[in-house]
Amino acid sequence: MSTYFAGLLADIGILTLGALSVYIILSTGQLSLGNAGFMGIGAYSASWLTVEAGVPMTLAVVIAAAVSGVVGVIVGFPALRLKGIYLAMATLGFGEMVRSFFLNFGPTGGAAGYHGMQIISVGYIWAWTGGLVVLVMVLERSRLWLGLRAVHDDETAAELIGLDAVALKVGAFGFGAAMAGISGALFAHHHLYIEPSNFGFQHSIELVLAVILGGSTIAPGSIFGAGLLILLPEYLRFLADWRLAAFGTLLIVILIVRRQGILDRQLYRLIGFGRAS
Amino acid sequence: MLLQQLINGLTLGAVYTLIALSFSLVMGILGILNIAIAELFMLAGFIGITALMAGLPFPLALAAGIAGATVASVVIKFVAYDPVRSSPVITPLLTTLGCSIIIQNVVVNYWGSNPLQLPFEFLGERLRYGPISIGSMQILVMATSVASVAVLGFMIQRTRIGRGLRAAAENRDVARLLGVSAERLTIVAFALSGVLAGIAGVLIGMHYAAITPYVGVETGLKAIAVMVVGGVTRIWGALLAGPLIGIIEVMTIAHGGSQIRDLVVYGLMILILLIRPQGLLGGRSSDTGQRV
Amino acid sequence: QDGKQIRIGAIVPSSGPFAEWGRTNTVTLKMLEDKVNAAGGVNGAKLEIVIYDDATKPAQAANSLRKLAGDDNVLAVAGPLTSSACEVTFPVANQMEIVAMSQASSKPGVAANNRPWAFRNTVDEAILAEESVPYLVDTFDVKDVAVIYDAKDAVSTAIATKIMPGILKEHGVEVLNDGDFLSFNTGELDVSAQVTKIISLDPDAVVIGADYSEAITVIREMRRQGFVKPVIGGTPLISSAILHAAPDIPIIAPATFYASMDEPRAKEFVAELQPLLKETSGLPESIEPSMYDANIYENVSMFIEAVEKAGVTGNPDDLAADRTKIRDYITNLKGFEGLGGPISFNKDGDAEKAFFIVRGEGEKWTTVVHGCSSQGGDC
Amino acid sequence: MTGETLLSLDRATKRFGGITALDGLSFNVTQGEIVGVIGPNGAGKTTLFNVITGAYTLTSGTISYRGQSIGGLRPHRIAGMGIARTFQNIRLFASMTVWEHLLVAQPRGNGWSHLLPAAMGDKAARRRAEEVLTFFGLEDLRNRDAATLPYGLQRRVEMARALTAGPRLLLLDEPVAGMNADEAEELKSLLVALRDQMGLTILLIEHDMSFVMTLCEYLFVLDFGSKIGEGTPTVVRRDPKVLSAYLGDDE
Amino acid sequence: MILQVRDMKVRYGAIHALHGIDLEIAPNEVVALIGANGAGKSSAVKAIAGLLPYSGEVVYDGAPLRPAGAERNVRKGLVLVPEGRGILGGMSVEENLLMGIYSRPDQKAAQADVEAMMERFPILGERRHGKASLLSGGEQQMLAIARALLARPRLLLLDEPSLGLAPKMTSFVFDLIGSLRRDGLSVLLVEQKARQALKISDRAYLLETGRIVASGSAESLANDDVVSETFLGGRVQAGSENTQHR
Ligand SMILES: Nc1ncnc2c1ncn2[C@@H]1O[C@H](COP(=O)(O)OP(=O)(O)OP(=O)(O)O)[C@@H](O)[C@H]1O
Ligand SMILES: Nc1ncnc2c1ncn2[C@@H]1O[C@H](COP(=O)(O)OP(=O)(O)OP(=O)(O)O)[C@@H](O)[C@H]1O
Ligand SMILES: [Mg+2]
Ligand SMILES: [Mg+2]
Repeated sequence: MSTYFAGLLADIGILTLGALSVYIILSTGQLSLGNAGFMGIGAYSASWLTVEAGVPMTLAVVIAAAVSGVVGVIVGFPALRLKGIYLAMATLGFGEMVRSFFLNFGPTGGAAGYHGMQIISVGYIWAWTGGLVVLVMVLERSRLWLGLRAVHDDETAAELIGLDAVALKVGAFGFGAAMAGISGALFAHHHLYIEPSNFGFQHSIELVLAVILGGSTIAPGSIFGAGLLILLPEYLRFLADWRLAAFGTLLIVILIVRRQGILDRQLYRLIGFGRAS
Repeated sequence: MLLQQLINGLTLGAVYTLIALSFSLVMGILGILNIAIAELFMLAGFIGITALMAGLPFPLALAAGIAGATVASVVIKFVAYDPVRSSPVITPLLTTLGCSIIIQNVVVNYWGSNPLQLPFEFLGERLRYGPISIGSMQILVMATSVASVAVLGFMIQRTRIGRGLRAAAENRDVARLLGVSAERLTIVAFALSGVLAGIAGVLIGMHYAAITPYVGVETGLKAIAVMVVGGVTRIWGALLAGPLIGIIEVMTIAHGGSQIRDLVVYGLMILILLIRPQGLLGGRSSDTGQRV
Repeated sequence: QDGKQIRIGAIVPSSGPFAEWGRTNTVTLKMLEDKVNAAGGVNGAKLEIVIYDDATKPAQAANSLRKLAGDDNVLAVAGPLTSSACEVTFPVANQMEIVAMSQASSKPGVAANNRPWAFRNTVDEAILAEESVPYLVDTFDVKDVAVIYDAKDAVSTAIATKIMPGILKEHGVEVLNDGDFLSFNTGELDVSAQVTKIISLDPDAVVIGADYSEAITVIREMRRQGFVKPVIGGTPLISSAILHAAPDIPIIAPATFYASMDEPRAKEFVAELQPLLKETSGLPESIEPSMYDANIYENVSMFIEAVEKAGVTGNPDDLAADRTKIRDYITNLKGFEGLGGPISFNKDGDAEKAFFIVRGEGEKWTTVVHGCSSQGGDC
Repeated sequence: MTGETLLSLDRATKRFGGITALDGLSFNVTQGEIVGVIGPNGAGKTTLFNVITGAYTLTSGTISYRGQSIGGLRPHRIAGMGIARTFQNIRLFASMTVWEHLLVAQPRGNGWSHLLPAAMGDKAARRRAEEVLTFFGLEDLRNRDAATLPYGLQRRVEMARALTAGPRLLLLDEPVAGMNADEAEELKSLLVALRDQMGLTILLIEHDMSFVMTLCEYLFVLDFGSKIGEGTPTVVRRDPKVLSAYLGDDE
Repeated sequence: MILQVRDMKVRYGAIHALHGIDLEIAPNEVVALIGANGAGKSSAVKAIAGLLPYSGEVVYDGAPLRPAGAERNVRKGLVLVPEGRGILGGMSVEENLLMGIYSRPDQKAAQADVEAMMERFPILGERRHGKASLLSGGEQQMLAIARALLARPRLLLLDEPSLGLAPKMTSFVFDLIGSLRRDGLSVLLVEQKARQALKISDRAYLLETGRIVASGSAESLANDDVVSETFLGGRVQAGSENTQHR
């Protein structure tokens, strides 16, 4: 495997986790446009832990996940009041606030960024990505996850048939944020340099894009979406100045041709996985 | 200085309001967040400035900008909205994101990524009243945004077309069963939204006398915030929220918080949304708002 | 030529906010490639410059370097352009043991953190400011200044909030909004509030930390509000576009090159490149060679000289050794003939070269101070 | 067990702005009975279900279930105590198959089994879903997306979903709306079986008089949010107040 | 004939909902369409109204209709009250009624009709400024019927209009249909309350899994054993020669 391909693979793994974080929250019908903010929290806390406090990498990732997760739960409660575009906009605002916070926060370098991290291998990144994708895939087939989907489809009805929508929604926020935190921690230790603008809303949108492109009804979709987002620009290089326009066009075409994303439940069933019941 | 800052805030607010209107026409009515509006307004700015530099009079430049944005908006309807109409809101949001990437790339390839600047003479004269000064463009921007809100507000809430639009947005099939040409009205909504983005783009381009292909994002984002704070389905909300956000932004800067401005503006936006989850003018959602 | 090739890589931002720079960089490199090959190549081998667009995204820049070094087997890499991209790419260069030399990054310490393989053919902004500030202070009799900067951009932030205020204070100038610097965001249209605030402070000059396209917004707004005072900034200000923002507002900035400069080699370079730039579709009519075109031209020229003089074989088997030879050659390079004067590199990997403090006014740049970034000051 | 009061409302009032949907309503439901609620359109029947299940909170008055006040509890707590319902406007989950509807509402149970893939760990849940599926005769439709079924079948899926929650009290809002006479007859025997075999108490709203009169043992009649009559079907159908407000001259 | 449907086929992907049905309605006629759940009744009326694509031909008022042209059909007087009522919940009750007159050319006169309709259904008048989604189920059904009537239909397609209506209200609506028919209205009535529906109908069709299996005068169908056994709660009576079984 060439170093180049390994680099791309690492980016795909990191983006997959970011996408998964959006996916989990989206499973309850909440669109978060602020997940890059959670990523930033994970990235900065993990980096600080390994660089400043000498914490071993894996432990730092776990702590970063916990920190992001807690922030996610804290954000999840007020988020309950908001729906649709209002929620999307509020989470976007949250993400921008996190970015702005790190921009003004001296101990992690502010606008000048932060470095000093030790590099991690692609294998290490994919150990996390693989493990977490499998975890989500297992959870996805559980009755707990059916509860999330019920809340997604009709929150009021879900409550009235006995599902605790508050716990499910806030829990999803926390879980999703933790996932984003892990993605951020890996991001920081792959790129060895982070700055606040890495975690702006454009990145949040990219995470959402990966989910929707890949398939928003099923976890492994995130891998496809992330792969597409990383590889497409690379393979469109021959178009030179029109690379971005071509990327935009392909984006639209894919979204139109596969409205449920590249991978959806039907296709998944067709391939022979996830046979119902 | 306070007064001058207030004027700065109001102008900025008017800019946000104008673009927010364009967003809210398609969002409030058709329920799609057409991200590409941010780029439509940028495109209109480029067209308008180019026309002015080519020596065209202002009304013609305005018309050219509006025409460009409107055509692009209608194309977006066919390319990015129609095929994904029945999917959840995120999908059209992302197809329009695709459109905005394309528009931006086209503009960069055609005009370059350097700022396009109007010649110096276009900076316009300023009227001075004691300590404050105001440009004629500034007045025009403010007047236009108030007028646009009034016209659109009336159209959507009180006229037959407006009702038809809202019906089509809520339930396309039912609207069609009542005789609404959903297809035609959708085109109208997109076209109107393009017209508004066009007006905004040319006026704003002229006001600042310079434009880059990357202005869409920052301004578009604030405009969406304005729309949301005002209440997505309430046209009049934008008139309230635009100046509110504009003034908050300006005052934060004026009082020594330019670095934490984003923190303050977005924090406030979130606060407002938590207090009024449907925006300032949107209805409340206690149990009188929905039924089981 | 015997079919042998000498491959050099380049990473430029041909899409994204700095598309224009990346695109003129590309034209420059093509020109150089053609010129070298027309003159018989490098040691008889054909020169091939492999150019990748990083879309101004750090991750794409890093992956481009991986591809250049790992798949394309280039001998050395020119680029990437932005400091953010360098921060992420230089560590990869170090890891893969290949020279990477930025044509634009001027954020302090970026190469120094990634020795020995990282280089920058630019001068640290702090050194430049040491010369530009005294000129401003003396010429315009500046007693106090106000600072405004683009908060989303790391270089701009460093220039405006760290470098400039320190040097200004050394020269007895008061920074009126010290600790409360005014900021805005990349891509923002409206900076009227910031400018009104500046006016209320009534400074003798304004420090702008921003690249030229953002600075244009600020200067236009100053002009609109009728505030005509000199402006000072770092290298990111240099561009012909900024000259049209407000011709009556003097702009003081440092440069190692600008299109209208009065240096024979530079003139030759401009005369050669300018027509090619105009021919290239997709670039606006008014385009001129930028400082970064000159820099990347020098970067690759230095690589070529290294190949020729350090005994680089260009054989695939010798790749690692060749790369080391290039690194050592560049590290010890003395007095390379750059477009603006001799170039060498200090221990931080940054260039020691001639620079100019230029003043923009009435739609043109004029050199007002000649400087040199080397320790002894002899460029 | 029969004979005990399962559910009781005391002077329950619910106002929406100027509209009084429930107006000081009091009544008791006895364990093991099939009780009907009838009344003109807009009388407050659905609102009654909504306040019992916690969708709305009462403006004043109290509701108690098995002697415990449930006013102000969140809906899922109330459901967890054994009250399940269906909706007048069908509310199935758009993304789910029939089979998934039968798993989603089941109580979580002890341990971690609900976190495991349903096909592996959740034996008890699957067994229960299977039972209900057979009971409602939906076996052939298990993998259909419930939302694409015809109206009448959707109603069945709703009832099946409610049943999997393991309720003691089942609230049905117009269960035979959209079913023909035959299907209604079939459902009637299913409901009787539920009561007889599982001891369920059933409270139902229905406008289909032949269904109500032959199934229910006791009826409450609402109009303008208060009770205008009650008693056995034979008593109620002869009540002049009920005739004029609800049945009209026809029936 | 105001409506002639010939060999209409409707499918949802792989699911065939209608396998080619033929159906006719004469002016001034009330025709009932009955059948079990999933028989395809709703699909049939939706296709006729122009909401679903179909194959086959629909001739309305002498001219063939273009498939999927719902909004045009309304202007010609072909109006459907859809299954599930189709209330525009975000709008007020009054605005819903105003949507009823959307396609009428005589807007001024139509406004007066809106007022009159609110008197005919007093509850709608009381709630005119309230949100339509807050009405009770039956009130919404009234609103849907009232709104459709405001469109001045010549052929009204009603998909289970009695759904959720109290007995007294059902009689009221059926009486209303009867009286409108005297003014020249034709009606295609889809109903589960078949007995009541047949009472006010002239003719009826019986639909089973996408095929018409019986048709004839309402009376004969009501008295037919096969039909009544399966659909009307099994009233056994002598068969009638007017019913055609297929
Ligand atoms: N959330 C609400 N906001 C405002 N009014 C409401 C709300 N819910 C119910 N109502 C009103 O309260 C009254 C009772 O409504 P409810 O739905 O309980 O009637 P119902 O007896 O179920 O009638 P139907 O038989 O037509 O379904 C109606 O007039 C209705 O419009
Ligand atoms: N959107 C859809 N997707 C797939 N199948 C559908 C869809 N809508 C209806 N069907 C199928 O088409 C057939 C006919 O349905 P239709 O709704 O027309 O029946 P119906 O006679 O109106 O039944 P009901 O009395 O329950 O309303 C059924 O088998 C149904 O499952
Ligand atoms: Mg009801
Ligand atoms: Mg039907």
